[in-house]
Amino acid sequence: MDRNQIKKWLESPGKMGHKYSLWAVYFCTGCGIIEIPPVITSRWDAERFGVLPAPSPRQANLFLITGYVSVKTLKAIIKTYEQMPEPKYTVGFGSCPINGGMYWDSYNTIKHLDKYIPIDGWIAGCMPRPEAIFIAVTHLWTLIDKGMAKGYVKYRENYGRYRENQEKALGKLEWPRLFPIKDENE
Amino acid sequence: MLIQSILIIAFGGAFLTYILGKASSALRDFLAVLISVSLTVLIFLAYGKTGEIAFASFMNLPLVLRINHLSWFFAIAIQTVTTLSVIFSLSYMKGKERVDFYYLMMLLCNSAMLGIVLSGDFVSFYIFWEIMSWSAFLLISYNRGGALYAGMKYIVMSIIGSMCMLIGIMSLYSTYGTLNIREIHDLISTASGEYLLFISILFLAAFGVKSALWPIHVWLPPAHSEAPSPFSAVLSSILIKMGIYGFVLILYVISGAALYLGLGGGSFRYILTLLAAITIIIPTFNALMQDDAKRLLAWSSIAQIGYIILGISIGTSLGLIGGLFHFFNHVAFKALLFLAVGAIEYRTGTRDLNSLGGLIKKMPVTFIAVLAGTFGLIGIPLTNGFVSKWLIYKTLILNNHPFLAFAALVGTWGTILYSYKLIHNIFLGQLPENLEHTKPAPASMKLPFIILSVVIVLFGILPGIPLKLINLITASLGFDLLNINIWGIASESGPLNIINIFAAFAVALIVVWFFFLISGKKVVISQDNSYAAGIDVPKGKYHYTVDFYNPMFRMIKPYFRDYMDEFYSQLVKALASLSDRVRRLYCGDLGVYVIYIVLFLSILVISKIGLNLW
Amino acid sequence: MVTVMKILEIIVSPLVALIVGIFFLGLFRKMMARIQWRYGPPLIQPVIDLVRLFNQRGFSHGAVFDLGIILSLAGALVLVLFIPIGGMCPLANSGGLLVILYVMLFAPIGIALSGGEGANPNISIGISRKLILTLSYEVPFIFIILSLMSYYQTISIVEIVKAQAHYHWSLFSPLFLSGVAYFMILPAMLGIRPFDMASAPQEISSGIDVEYGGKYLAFSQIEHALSLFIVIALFVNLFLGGGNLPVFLLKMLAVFVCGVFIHASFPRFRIEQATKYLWFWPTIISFISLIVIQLIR
Amino acid sequence: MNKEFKQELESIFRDITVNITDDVTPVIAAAKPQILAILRFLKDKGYGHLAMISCVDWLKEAQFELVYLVSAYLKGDNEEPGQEKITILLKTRIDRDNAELPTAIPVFENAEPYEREIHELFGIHFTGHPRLLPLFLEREYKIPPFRKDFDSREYVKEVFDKIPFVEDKE
Repeated sequence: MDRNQIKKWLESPGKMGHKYSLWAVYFCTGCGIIEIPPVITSRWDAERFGVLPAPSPRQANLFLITGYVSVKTLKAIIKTYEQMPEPKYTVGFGSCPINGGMYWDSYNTIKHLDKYIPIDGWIAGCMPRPEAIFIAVTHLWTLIDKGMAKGYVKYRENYGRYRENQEKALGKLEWPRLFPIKDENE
Repeated sequence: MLIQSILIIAFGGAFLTYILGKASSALRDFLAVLISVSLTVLIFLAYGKTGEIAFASFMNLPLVLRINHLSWFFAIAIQTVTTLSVIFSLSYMKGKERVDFYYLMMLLCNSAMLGIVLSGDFVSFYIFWEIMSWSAFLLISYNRGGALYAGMKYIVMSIIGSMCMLIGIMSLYSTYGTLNIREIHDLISTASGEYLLFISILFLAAFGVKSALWPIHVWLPPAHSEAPSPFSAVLSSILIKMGIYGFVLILYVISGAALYLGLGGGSFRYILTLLAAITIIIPTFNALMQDDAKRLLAWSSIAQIGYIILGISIGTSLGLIGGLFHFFNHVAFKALLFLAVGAIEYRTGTRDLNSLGGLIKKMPVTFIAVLAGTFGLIGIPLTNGFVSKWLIYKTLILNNHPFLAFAALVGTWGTILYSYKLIHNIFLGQLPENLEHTKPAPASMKLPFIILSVVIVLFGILPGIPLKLINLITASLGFDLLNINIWGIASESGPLNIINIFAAFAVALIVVWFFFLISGKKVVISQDNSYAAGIDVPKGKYHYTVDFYNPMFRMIKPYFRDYMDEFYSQLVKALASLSDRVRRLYCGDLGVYVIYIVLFLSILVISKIGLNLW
Repeated sequence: MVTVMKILEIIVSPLVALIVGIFFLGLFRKMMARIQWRYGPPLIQPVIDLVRLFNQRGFSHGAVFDLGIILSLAGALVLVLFIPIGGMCPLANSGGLLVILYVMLFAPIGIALSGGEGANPNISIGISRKLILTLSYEVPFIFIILSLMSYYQTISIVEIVKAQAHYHWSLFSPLFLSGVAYFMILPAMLGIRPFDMASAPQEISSGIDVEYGGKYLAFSQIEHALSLFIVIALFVNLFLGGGNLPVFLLKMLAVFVCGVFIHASFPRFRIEQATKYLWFWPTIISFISLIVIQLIR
Repeated sequence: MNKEFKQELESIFRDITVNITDDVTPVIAAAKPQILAILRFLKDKGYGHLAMISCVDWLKEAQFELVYLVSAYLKGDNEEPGQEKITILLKTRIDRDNAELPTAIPVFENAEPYEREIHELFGIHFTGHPRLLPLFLEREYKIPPFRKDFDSREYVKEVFDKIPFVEDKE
């Protein structure tokens, strides 16, 4: 905890708090979840970085989308993302959420996930190894530091368009809009 | 002169409302409320008066009316509860049939209770006691169907009780020639220990049945859940307290503190406190297992009666004050809880704890009422329940009764569990679809809620007000005065000082609330935005209340089944089969009867001549 | 002068409780990590978590949802004032152990009320387990408190601590059995592993904390830290004769470390097994000790 | 065992061809009307377990081929020798456009999800099936996706690629 760390803490405690205490939603969206257990257990301890699996999205501020996203899982991902409290970050694992990966032509998988929910960080690799995950976490730190990890603000401002895309892919959604219409245009 | 006017108005008013009811229901409702309110005012005026008037004579026995602090204390409690439940039943009884009969019985029962408390001799006491029992019976079986069985059970047990009392009264009359309570009090000191024990057991049997002491409590749960809600509020908060009045009457007014302690060589007191301790434990665990709100409250009434009797039968001044104060508190929060459950039943049509939920959004005032009631029931600091329970615990511990103190403390935690079950299953959690459009409780129901909640909190923070009066009562019963300040009792070993607790808690609450407000914004969301593992909240299936403490049930079910109930039903079956056999003797044809006569005569002859027995 | 000291104490003791409680949470996670061969988070990780949680906008389900959590934290703070912490005990003379037993009700009821409003079956299951667990460990706990009261013939906790200073710790006095029973129910009161079924992250996604978001979760963590501190402080005061502040904190640390080892080495009980256990062994031991005390008196 | 079993089958049912591949699993090819009768016969013979129904899309011959896998479920090895545990393949061909087939539920109740799946993915209508609802897919498809003439790339272009990216306002 050298001097500029303390200076940073005093200047922007919120940012530093988010950096060193990333609680990830414990939701296995795709095949990548098999990489998470070694990350959080004794071989590659993620708790050193303050990363913990959070039992419910209400307590989390990091959402790891691990692996391909099928149409059915997208509905659950959107619901979970909307249930997380406001400053929240999402990280996409592997190539499938980026552009569909090897399921690029499949009728049943979502190709570009960031059409439906904002993604702050990507990790390449068809299931990245734990070291890659930690590099991603450190990158997320720099993003947060520079204030570029603004996925949730983008979601709030363009919620109408996101909602449209979601309903194009999934048909009518049962739950009401997260942000009422008036937030949209002002 | 005041006492006679009170009773005349009460009885006259009851019959007047019945007659006027034939004319127009609005007039009847207005009259019922007018009478109750005027009686409350009259009794209020009678504060501090003591006196005795012989108002009539029955077979050259003077019927005497008597008022002192003790009877005033009980009278004001009776009258306030009846007034509030009459106001409550204005809207509750709107659509139902036979409402005139209901009001008649309600006011009759109220006036009978006033009569009991104001009576100065045992004959009038017994007359009013019978009127009360019968009017309560007619009201319990008001809803026909299951209520008849409950009423039958109630009336059979209370008849047995009043028979014992009658024997007691007759033996008193035969030994002392008078039935005036004051005269008996002077003469009783000369009585032998065994006679006093015999009289006490007889009277306490009657009062035990009425106040649902543990072995003779079986009539209470069905009676309370079958009676119409306004009356079950009166029944459970006041009617069973007549037994408590009886206890105090016999143990302290008649025999006096010294005699009571020496009764049966001190063993009588020990047995009574043990019974009271059992009355706390077993009904509390039974209340945990109930799924019907009113049955749960009925079982909790029995448990709280255990506390009161424990306080009274300990025999110390602090215990008596604690017992009487707990009686007053229990009247407040039990009436509140039963009226609130009545309001919920009135609005949602059901009181089954497994199918209600989420009503806090629809009936907020009722929620606040139930919250205040349960906080008082549990005895959370800053409610009146805390002060009275604290007094009872203090005497138990200082007089070295650790096992009774254990029963009382475990009872408190049991109370927490079943009262939280009441709050959670009715008000918290998901609002089921069929309750989507329940309207809040009507205004005439909200008035009793507010009054009783204020009473609970006010006497919790300033316990000095009622304690001063109770102090006078215990002084009149032969105990020494305790110095009571407005905030609590400043007795020597470890004073109870509400002001410290109140101030500490208020400051902590303000600090935490301020810290809560400044620490960031919050987003208010509705109930169907709850976390359901990624899917939308499944409507109607997402509310967990069905047998709320299931793991606990499986553990304690075999031990806390109501053995006494089973024992009594076996007893009744045995009696029925016995009487059935006796019935077969009369088989109807003449020849058999002739044989009986001849047989009997021959036995007579043989015993006279052969064995010359007499 | 005395009142100034008292006001000072009223301010200082909750702060001490907060700091020590949160330090214990950090130590808890660090020790658990080291037991599992992990490096583990820095000791001040709970503080970082709290700062982050306060920065997040939590979701609220209504007025009772907020009031419940405030009530439970206020209850925990008030309770700290009644417990002597190394020589300073601001509200010692108003009610003693009885009031402590009663003010202990606030935290569970506050949490239960606020959780109930959260309208989530996980919460309801968590609350019903927590209340059943509390009822099951209250039975032996009350026996222990009664045996203490009747042994020292007082209901004030300060006198019990003074009495222990003269003779010896009540753990080695005839109250030994009560001390053993108290240590057996300590995991249940702390809510650690063998008895943490009320907030089990895997089964009921952390039970009561499911709907707690930003500042609500922060308040719940603070309340958890405070109750951790209170339970251990009560044990140290009643059985290890809590001396002045440093000695008192050292004793608390020792008890806490034993608690962490129990947490690390036990699987989680089901709620019926917990009740069966708590109503059998600890209750019998504390009952015997109560009888022994009665015979002595 | 398979030889007598084969003669017995051929004797009862007309124009079915039974050949035993790798001299263990008999493969019965039958016409659409005989399917239920054969299934009932096999069930009575002790082959009470319908393991799977699968479908093959022969685009060129414009036919669907349905394969029923039936096996003896509870046959321990101490049963009489003729009945040891073998699976039987029952194949049938139906034409492709507005394909429909009587449901096998009267004989095997557990055929219900298999038929729902085939209905959803191949578009074969099973007459008499109580609940032909969608089973897996979230969205509606004009051409059922497992058919050979369903062009997945086309579908992706037409559905997913048309959804625009969400750029920030500035």
